[in-house]
Amino acid sequence: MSTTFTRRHFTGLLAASGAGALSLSSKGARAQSGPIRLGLISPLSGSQEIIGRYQLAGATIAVNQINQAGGVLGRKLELVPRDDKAAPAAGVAASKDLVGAGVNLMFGVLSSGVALAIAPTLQGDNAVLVLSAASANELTHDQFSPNLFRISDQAFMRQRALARLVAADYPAITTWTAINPQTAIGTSNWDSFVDGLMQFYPELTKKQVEVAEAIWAKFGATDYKNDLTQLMRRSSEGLYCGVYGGDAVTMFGQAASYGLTKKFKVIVDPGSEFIIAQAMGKNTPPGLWSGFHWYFGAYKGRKINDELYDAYVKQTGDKFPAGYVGEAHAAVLAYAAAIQKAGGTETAQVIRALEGLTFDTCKGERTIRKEDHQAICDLNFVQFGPDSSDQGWTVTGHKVIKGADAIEPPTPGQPLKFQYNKK
Amino acid sequence: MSTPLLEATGLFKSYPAVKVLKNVNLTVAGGDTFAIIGPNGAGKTTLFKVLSGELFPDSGQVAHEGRDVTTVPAWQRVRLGFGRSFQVARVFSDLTTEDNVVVSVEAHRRNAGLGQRRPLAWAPTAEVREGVMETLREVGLVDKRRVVARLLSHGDKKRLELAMCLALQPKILMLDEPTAGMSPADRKSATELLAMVKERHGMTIVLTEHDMDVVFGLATKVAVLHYGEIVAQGAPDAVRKDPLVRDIYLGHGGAGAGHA
Amino acid sequence: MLSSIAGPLFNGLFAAMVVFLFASGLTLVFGILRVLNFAHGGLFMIGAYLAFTLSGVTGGSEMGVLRYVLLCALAGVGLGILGWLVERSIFRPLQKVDEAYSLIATYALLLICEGAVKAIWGVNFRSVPTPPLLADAWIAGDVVMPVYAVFVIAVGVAFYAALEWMLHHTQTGKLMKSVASDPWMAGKLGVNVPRLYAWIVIAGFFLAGVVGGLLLPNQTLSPNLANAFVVQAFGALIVGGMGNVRGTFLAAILLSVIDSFGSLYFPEIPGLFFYVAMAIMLVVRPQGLMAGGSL
Amino acid sequence: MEPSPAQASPLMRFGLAMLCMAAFLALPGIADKGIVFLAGTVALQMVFGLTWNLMFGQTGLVSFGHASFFAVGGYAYAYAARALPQVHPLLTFAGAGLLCAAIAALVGLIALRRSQGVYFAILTLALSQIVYLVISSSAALGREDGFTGIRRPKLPLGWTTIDLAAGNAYYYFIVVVSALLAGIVWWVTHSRVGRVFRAIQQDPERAAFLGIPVQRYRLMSYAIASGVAGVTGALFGPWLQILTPEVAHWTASARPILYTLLGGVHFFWGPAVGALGFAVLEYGTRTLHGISEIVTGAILLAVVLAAPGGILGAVARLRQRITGKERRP
Repeated sequence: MSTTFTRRHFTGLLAASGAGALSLSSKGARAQSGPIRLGLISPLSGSQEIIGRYQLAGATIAVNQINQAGGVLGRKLELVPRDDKAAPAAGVAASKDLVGAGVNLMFGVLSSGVALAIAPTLQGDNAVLVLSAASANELTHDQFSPNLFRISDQAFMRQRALARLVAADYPAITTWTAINPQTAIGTSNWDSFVDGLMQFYPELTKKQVEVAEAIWAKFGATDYKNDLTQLMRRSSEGLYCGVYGGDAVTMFGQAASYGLTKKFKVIVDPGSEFIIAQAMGKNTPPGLWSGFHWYFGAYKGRKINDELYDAYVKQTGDKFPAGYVGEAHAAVLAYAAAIQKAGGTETAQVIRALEGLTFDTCKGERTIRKEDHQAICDLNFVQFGPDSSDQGWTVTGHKVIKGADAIEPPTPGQPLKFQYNKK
Repeated sequence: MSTPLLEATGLFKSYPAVKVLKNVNLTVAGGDTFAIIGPNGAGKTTLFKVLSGELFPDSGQVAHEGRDVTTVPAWQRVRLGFGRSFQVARVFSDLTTEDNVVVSVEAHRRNAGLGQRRPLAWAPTAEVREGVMETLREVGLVDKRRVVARLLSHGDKKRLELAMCLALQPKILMLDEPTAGMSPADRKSATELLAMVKERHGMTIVLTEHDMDVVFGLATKVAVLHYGEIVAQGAPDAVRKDPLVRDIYLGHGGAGAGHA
Repeated sequence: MLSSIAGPLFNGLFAAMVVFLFASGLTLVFGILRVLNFAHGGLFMIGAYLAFTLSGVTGGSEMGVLRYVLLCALAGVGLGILGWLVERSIFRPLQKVDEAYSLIATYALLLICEGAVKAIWGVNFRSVPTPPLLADAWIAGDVVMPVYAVFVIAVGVAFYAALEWMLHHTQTGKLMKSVASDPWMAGKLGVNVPRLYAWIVIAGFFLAGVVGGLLLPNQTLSPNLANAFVVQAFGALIVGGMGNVRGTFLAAILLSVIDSFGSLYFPEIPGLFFYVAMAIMLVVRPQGLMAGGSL
Repeated sequence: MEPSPAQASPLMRFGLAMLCMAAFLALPGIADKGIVFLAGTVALQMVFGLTWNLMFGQTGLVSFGHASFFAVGGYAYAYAARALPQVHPLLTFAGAGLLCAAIAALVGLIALRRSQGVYFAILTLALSQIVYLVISSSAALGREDGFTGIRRPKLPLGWTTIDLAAGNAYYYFIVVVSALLAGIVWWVTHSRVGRVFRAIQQDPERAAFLGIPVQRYRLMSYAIASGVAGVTGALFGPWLQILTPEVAHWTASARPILYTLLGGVHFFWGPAVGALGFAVLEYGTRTLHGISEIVTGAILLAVVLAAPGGILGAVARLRQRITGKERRP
């Protein structure tokens, strides 16, 4: 079990970032001369702690790399991590805590609920938040805030890119259904995916696609037998598994005896990354496509990618960094580039610099759109399968889709409109 | 002949293994001090509970002023004018003596439909306080009115409970062994207190009691319960002279436990 | 037509046995000590993790049924030892004070369980495959019956039968019942009440551990597992009637089967019917299914 | 009248309460935004805890689903404020509370007659799970992802209008209204009704024998507690500017119970002190990433084992040891 991310590694990370945690007493005093302090808001405890550890690792590596290269504007970077427990109240408390300690530049945030809670407070607190994971479309649409940026992909472009992938690679599979969690993000993911199916199948294969009604499962359910029974009655060939993370592991575990993975010819999942394969090992559903924030294997040979990967393995002993590592790393790079360009760390300066910024990251160059503050970035997908190795699974393929092919036109302040999925 | 205040006819009550009450009939007239006596296990407490409404009989009827109240639960009988004390005094142990009585007076005023101005007022109104002081004076607890009830002596708790009952201005006062567990001296003063209260308010009292001094010192009417049956009922003297009673109850052991 | 009844019924029964197995240890402790153990989910989780580790230690992931059952028993023993420690250090000192405080203590224990799992096993999701012998499914018409589910149902019924037998036909059971109904009196009659309490806690923890192991193939291991069944188990416990084993068993079946059908015909809010049925039961039969004597 | 501790100490406690409120009001001047935000949340949680103990400490009613009223109040306010923006915000806040009180009255009317003790507790748990599931699957309320964009309203007061969105205005609003709500709970507790509540809590049967309609009073305490809890929920929405179903989760219902036990069941201010203690504990462990659960759990356990009776119970015992006086609960 060498892939395990244990306490020892975690404590090591904390020691690396410990200076930040301890320095809150000297609030704002060194605003101009001392280190530039970046606040990381991330679930460092509670049900999503696993993601928080990845974000902390990526951010720590970025800060160390930049500092070793001499810092930004001659000043060192300093990481100040705060726990949001993936809960809105704790998230706002964390952001206020950072602002109170004089940290105006923040990044991270996994849960869209937390992001949506912090977003409206940013202007009043004169702070900037760069999202590196939260994927709800509203954040760059209806709930747009001038102080909020997103350097990672969002639900709409990710799901549409996934639809493009299946239309291109599996032109014969024209009947689709889904098992989704009963959440807003579950609904919007599925709607976006269907939107993509409706566009790309006719465009790429000249065929119409047939979408059967989705099965809606309880979020965090412990038993999927009734849902599986229903799913087995569907005649579709492609399965979109909107249930993700630990829920997906439970679902696939229980699905084994139903023969689910034999019934469906293609199974795709919006973003469980390594979770399903790592938990299920030899029982990983063969051929499962999973969405990634960043897949290191797709960028081998790129300097930033390889250095990040090596540093991560060295620091944690884990050979499979989740995409959150890369995105948190990229968020720090975004700040470094923006501060360099702006020549300072004032909120207004940094916002101006971030708008339209193009910067290099582990998964290639990204550009933050000036209008809605959404980055145009690559979309990564990985295909898994079981094998006879010790870990029991392997990556059987991967695919990169350009962000420009999947993203919608910017409409800050307005709800996202579907072009093809008229429902 | 006027309707009796409380009348029981043909009461039966059984527990799984034993028949506790067997065809009990009794009549309590207004103004009586009615004592239920009998040896241990005779069914006194059960009869008392049936009369007060804590238990319902298997068959038979309890009537109050001619009205059937057999299945009226105890707390509703309070509205009809029942006041009830417990064998082991039950008071609100974390309230002060005074507040215990305040709660009772206020409950009574609410039930009697007496106007309660300022419903959210913190302190009790002057009228309430007056009633409370009067009641406390009557039972002799004025000095201890600020003491938290749980710190009172056993006898004082009994007094306090009596005060709480009196505050309800009951027509029938039901006392379950009012002197249980008291020292002889306390018993004497408790008996005197009850006699005084009775004289003052003229209410009807129904009580069970072990102590014959208390019974014959207070009762105007006595019913003797033996194995769930009333074997004698009437004026104390008549009951005392009843040969059957002497035989089965007072008689055993010669001089009798509490021969007056 | 048959499948539309048999399918949900089977799935409901499976869910019921999961709830019952989870609640069995909870029922013992509540029935006798009157302690509503918030930490039970945490113990269940530790049991599952223990079984997971043992399965790794004892060899590859291909597991025979016998080895699997043995693992569960070992996990139970581990938890039993923990139970002894907890009884000594927490429950016994709290016996003297207001019982409400044991509630806060069990909540604290739950937090510690979660923290301990993170510290020992990390936060990654884990999963253990069903032993091959149990991995197949029986198919009757449209109804898929995974062998593992049949196994869990059988184990649930067996646990129930064993508990019933122990309570009603053994000396220990009689002792337990007497202590449950009146600990003071039982003490007067020469029962060593504190020692019996200790054994009950150990038994409750043991059951949590065993069940954690048994349900391991059905669940994803993560530090969030602690909260998975606890509310349903509380429901079954109380609807059944104050820690009455038979009541808990019947209530778990009733509520889970209703929920299984409800979720099928009203899929908008999955899981709702368990609680609707629970609320209705508590209003209609406020004393629980099996009122009267405890256990 | 002879001066007695029972008379002197309410005044002193009133003074302490005022001092506490003054500290809350002074906070924005001396502490950073993180602490101010926390303080606003804590103020609401303190009142929320008080309302739970209005049921438990006063009439012996245990609810495992108190958070559902916090949630219903919060969501009701958020929804109404969006749907009916022309209504005076104070009316909307009050309306949310009244809605909760009405729901509680309705539920209590059926539930309290039928079930008591732990049965009532589990019944409230079931109902709160239903509320949780309905909120988290209702599209109109934002499902799992939450009801977003709850604004801090403008408060027209006749002669002037206060914009609660500006600066720390909403914080002060929360503190003042919380104090008012705590005052209401205090008043109910100490009024004639409160005396009856306490009598019921100590011996419901005895109270019944004084002709007190026990169920009606329990219903009253349930409705008042739920109504005030609803207002705290309503106030919380604009404070966080988003509401997620987690506010209705059963673990949120466990909070007021823990506050009360930690602070001291037998003291009016116990839950408030407990809420404060919890906040301090969580704030103190917030940078101990990864071990916060163990530390929080261990401290809770230590408090319970060392001071069963809560923080105020320990303080009272200490005082008693020093002054040798019996303190009135």
